[in-house]
Amino acid sequence: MFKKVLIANRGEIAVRIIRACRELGIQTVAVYSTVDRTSLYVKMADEAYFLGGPQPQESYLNMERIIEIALASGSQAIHPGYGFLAENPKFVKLCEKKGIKFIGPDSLTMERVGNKLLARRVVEEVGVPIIPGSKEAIKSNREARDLARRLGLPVMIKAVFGGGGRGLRRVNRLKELPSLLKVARLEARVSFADPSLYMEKYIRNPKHIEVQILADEKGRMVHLGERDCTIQRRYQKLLEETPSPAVDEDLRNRLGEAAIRAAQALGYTNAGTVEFVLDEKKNFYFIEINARIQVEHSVTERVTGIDLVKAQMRLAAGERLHLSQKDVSIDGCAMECRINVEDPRRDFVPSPGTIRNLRFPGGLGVRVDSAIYPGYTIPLYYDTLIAKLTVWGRDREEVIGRMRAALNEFIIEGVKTTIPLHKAILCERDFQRGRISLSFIERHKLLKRLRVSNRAPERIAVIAGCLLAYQKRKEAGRQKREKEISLWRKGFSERRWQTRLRKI
Amino acid sequence: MFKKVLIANRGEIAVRIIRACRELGIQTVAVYSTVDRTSLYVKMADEAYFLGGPQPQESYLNMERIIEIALASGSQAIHPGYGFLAENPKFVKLCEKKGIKFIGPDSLTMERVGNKLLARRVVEEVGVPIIPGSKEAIKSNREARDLARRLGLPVMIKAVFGGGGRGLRRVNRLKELPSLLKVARLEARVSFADPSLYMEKYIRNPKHIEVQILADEKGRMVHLGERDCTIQRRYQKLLEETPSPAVDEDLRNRLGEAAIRAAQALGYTNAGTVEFVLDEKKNFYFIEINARIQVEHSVTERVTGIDLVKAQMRLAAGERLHLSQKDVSIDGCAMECRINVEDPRRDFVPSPGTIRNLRFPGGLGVRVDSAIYPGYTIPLYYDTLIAKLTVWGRDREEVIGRMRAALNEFIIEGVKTTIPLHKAILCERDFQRGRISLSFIERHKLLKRLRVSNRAPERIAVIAGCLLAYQKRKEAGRQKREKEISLWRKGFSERRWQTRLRKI
Amino acid sequence: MADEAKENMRFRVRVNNHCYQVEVMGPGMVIVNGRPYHVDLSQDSLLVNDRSYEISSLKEENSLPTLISINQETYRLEIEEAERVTRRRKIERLKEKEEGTILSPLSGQIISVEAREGDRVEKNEVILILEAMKMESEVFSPKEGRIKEIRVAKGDMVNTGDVLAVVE
Amino acid sequence: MADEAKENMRFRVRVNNHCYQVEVMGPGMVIVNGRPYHVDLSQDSLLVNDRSYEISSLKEENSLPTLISINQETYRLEIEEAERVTRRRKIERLKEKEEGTILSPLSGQIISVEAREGDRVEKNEVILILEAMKMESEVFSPKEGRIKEIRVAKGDMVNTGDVLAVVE
Repeated sequence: MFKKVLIANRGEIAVRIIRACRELGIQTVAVYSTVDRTSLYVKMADEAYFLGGPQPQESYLNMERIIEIALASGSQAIHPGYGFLAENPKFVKLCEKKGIKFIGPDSLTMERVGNKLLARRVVEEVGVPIIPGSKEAIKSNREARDLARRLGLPVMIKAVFGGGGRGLRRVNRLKELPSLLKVARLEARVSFADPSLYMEKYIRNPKHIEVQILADEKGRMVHLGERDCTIQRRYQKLLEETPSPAVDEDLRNRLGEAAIRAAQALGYTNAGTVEFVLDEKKNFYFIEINARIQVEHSVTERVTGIDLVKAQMRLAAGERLHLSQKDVSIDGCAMECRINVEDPRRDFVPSPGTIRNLRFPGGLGVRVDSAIYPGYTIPLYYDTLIAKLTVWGRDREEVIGRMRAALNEFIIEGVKTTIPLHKAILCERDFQRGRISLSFIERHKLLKRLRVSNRAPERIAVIAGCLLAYQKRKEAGRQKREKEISLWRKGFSERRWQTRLRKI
Repeated sequence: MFKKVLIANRGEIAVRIIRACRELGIQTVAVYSTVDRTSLYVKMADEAYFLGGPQPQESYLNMERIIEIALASGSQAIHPGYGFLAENPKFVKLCEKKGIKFIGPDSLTMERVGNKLLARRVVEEVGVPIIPGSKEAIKSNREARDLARRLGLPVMIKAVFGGGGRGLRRVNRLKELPSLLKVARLEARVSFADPSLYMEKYIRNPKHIEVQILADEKGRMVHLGERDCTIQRRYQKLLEETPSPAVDEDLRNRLGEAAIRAAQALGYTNAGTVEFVLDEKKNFYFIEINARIQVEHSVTERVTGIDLVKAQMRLAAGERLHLSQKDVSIDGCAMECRINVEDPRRDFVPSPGTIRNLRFPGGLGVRVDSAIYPGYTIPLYYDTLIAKLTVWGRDREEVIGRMRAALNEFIIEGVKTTIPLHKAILCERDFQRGRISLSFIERHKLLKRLRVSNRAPERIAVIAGCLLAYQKRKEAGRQKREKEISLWRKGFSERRWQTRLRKI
Repeated sequence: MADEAKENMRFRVRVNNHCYQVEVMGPGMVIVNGRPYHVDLSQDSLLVNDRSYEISSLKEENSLPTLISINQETYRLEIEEAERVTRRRKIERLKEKEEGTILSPLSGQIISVEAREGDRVEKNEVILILEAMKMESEVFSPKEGRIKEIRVAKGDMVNTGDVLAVVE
Repeated sequence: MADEAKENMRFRVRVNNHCYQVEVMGPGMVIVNGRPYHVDLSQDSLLVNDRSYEISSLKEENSLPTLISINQETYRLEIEEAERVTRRRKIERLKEKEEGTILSPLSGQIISVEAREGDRVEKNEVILILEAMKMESEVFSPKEGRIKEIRVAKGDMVNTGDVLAVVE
């Protein structure tokens, strides 16, 4: 096992990785930008090195500097977390060149899975269903128009090297096609340094299902069941759960087999996620492989009992995968709510700021992963995820009840968060019955309803405010009075003094 | 199900019960003494009523006042937690008389299990092994001497209505017997309002094993496996785990069957714990039934997935036990460390005080149950338990690694706690191998070693202290300088003013 | 001394466009719109007729409005002692004149300034673009007029409520 | 001004009967017993030669000793600027006279006072009994002598370090 690992990330995932390292007795090296100097993960790490300015380009994307620190600190491996350099084949290649183990797949695999079009072709060859669409990158508007006609509208335009919802456009009418291609191409160029696009048929009312896999470097592989990530807003995941209410034992097995077949075809190693969409008839289609640990890995950890970050370390250190598929069992249900500093009542505007008051929920089946603490100022430069609340229960009903109780117990003051939105989602009958889709938030007009909800204790706020004002005034009055009394006493003692003087 | 429940307790167990109620949609009524007005459970409850002064007699033991509040608030049931009135048959009888459901066994059962000598006789009749000893309460010194001779020294003297280590004495030599009987009798009279004593043979190098049971009011019963509570200091439990490293599948089944047979013989209902000692030859002997939820219930919850406090509520509301024995399975291992405000380096002297800085550990498999928060002042009047840290792992080795990491992450400042002792226990080879006994702490001289351990970062403290002193001096210097500059500027501007005046 | 002798104190509170008349009779009793409540405020724990609430006051200063948070919901209270209401009216009139002031809606970095001092602008025309946490926000003119002043430049960091520009 | 102009500052630190000579060269460099360390203190985060520690200082006042906590371990530091060491020596001599003062070893309630003012006591004779959190603690005389003063009575609440009695 590694003796020392550098964590090329920040925030809650850096804390998560430090926890896994501590259990394994691995020394940790944190790196930080100017604004992360007093972050929790910096305090928790064994060593910490300065990276650069707050902009990601200056710090967490600064490959050369990170490699330099890894070498100087004697780190044998780098864990990239998610985001930043986690899926960058150039960085993986650089690590390989310098003899540092990158905790994840090797650079060739990273390149293969990063090219979504190539991945589609490879997995289709081994019989995994893909969404009907492009064989090659789109070359011209005319070719795109022909393909769109053939597939039938609406269609989706996607970036060949894309991810995270960028470069993604839905085309409803043919005449929008040229302008949307232009916009998507621009976005792809800016975000992924490559403007290539491809096209897929649009799946109506889809569910977003992904399968967690673990693979060792000898090609042994297991899947750890699915996660349902269908509750999203503008392609950003909000809430994830496992098992999916849409997946039964048979479908789970078929999804798992397809995931393993796809991953094996691409020569995948370490932990990864195979993403699928599920249509209304429960047909599933491969979308892509995410070659990293994902935010929502915690739900899989809870129902399988497998520590995925520890598994990543072990697999990267060349250990054999000790699990076979029959060792994997799913115990109960788990759900994760992403707590972001965004104001769901004001169009999800980011709400950075200083944490004034903080209390995490606790007790049976409740897990919090977070890097915030009272007095911590959330920097403006990075993403808005500040805590993950993962809850377990024997069945989905128990999970929902426990999650609601945990959300009600969660106190974060000083910033606006997505907690009220999660409460609203959990209250919806359709959610409770598992009737969800990608458009769940919009369809149930949750955001509109949020604006007026929860106003019951207004009168209590009025009482609290007036009592505080009253206390303040009384206190001011008391101080004034005390001052008067002390002045009066002083005068009195001075008078006494004068009297004495006269007596002598 | 109940609509409203009064919680006749305080601290972490009150918080635990509120969480269970919130999940079930039950309104909660807290009661508080003067010093608990701003306790966490008071803030979390839906309603809160003042009980009386800080002494338990004035507040949490004040039966009439509690019943009065239950009636006034419209509470249908009372959850007693542990300690205080949890096992008091008089209180249970009072609840029954006033038509309030006591969440626990009825008053007759409570009386039966409270009389340890009676319980011994009843369970012996149904074939559960008991420790050789008294049939009746000790009547005279001579009778005691004869029995001690027959049993063979050492013997244990116990209080008939005892519990919690009070009224307990070990007799090594016959000539000590009269004086020890006198002391124990006095202690029993003060603690349990009854001086009756009985005698048992002393089991050498015993392990303390208890079995959790659940029983509905129709007599259906399951056991949820054992807990090993062998790590104690002066009969006070420090660390508990399940499964016990001393218990295999076969012994677990036999212990479980014996526990159910004993509980059924006593007509037991609701959640309870059947206590056994296990000798070096793995013979087990019944000791008593604890008719309450126990501090260490969290480890059983984690490996069985059963929420014991929710189960208590459901069983008390007359629901049928929906589990059969084959539905109960044990998943992995769980361990609990009791975090007490006691200084293990100073003979466990209580260390009440104000919590200055607080950070709970988090992440996979880590549960914290606590009622403390930053700024909270721990009152002097109640017990020293301030937090329970429960950790799960796939196997005992993973639990130990994770618990050590969690203890290292736990920050409590302002009071001394047992955290350093737990760290020392977990580092012991013998503990890691499961070689434990009631005298583990003494035998391994852990307390002595604690006093000198962990001194590595002394030089870091020196650096930190000097840097702070340096900052303070610099800051003072800066302020002084600024004042000088501002005075100088003021002088300058006044001079300029004078110059101008002359010019005119 | 007369002011401190009388125990009760009257307030007028505005919150979410609702108006409350409040009389605090002492630390244990409050009358809101004529209805009495038994109260007990101890640190951040408030009991109202034995119901328990955890409150926090986000602004310690004397300045209005007071921000009170209960169950993660924050309320902006405008609290005035009853006698001070008339003085407030005057201040309000002064404030209205300033309605052309554009305040920053969030904390972030100015990534672009789209107008210059002296420009004529339409209502809802983009004046500046802000970025925070990977998202861009456009800031619009609140009315038609002339840009009198732009107080920030590209690259500046601003906080919520900072004055960005003034339209007259 | 001369005092502020020089950047370095010298301290003498006693902790657990160990003694350290420390020279702070500036906010980024400290020399301890002749060995240099690169340091960076930012709020409660301290980096020493790139190793990361979370520290907290439990006493904010200027008074000695300073309590520094690292990894749940608390250190009592007696820090003095090098020039002040001689002055301390004098104060120490004064303190020794007070060794008959009995301080409370913990916070709790006096449940019994076993001696009276004027009594002659042996060394380790019980003077008082304290109770805290269900446990009793006996407080002994530190030396043979006469009880000059008992400052508490049965039922009093006391804090750690309070003077309970004086033996002369």
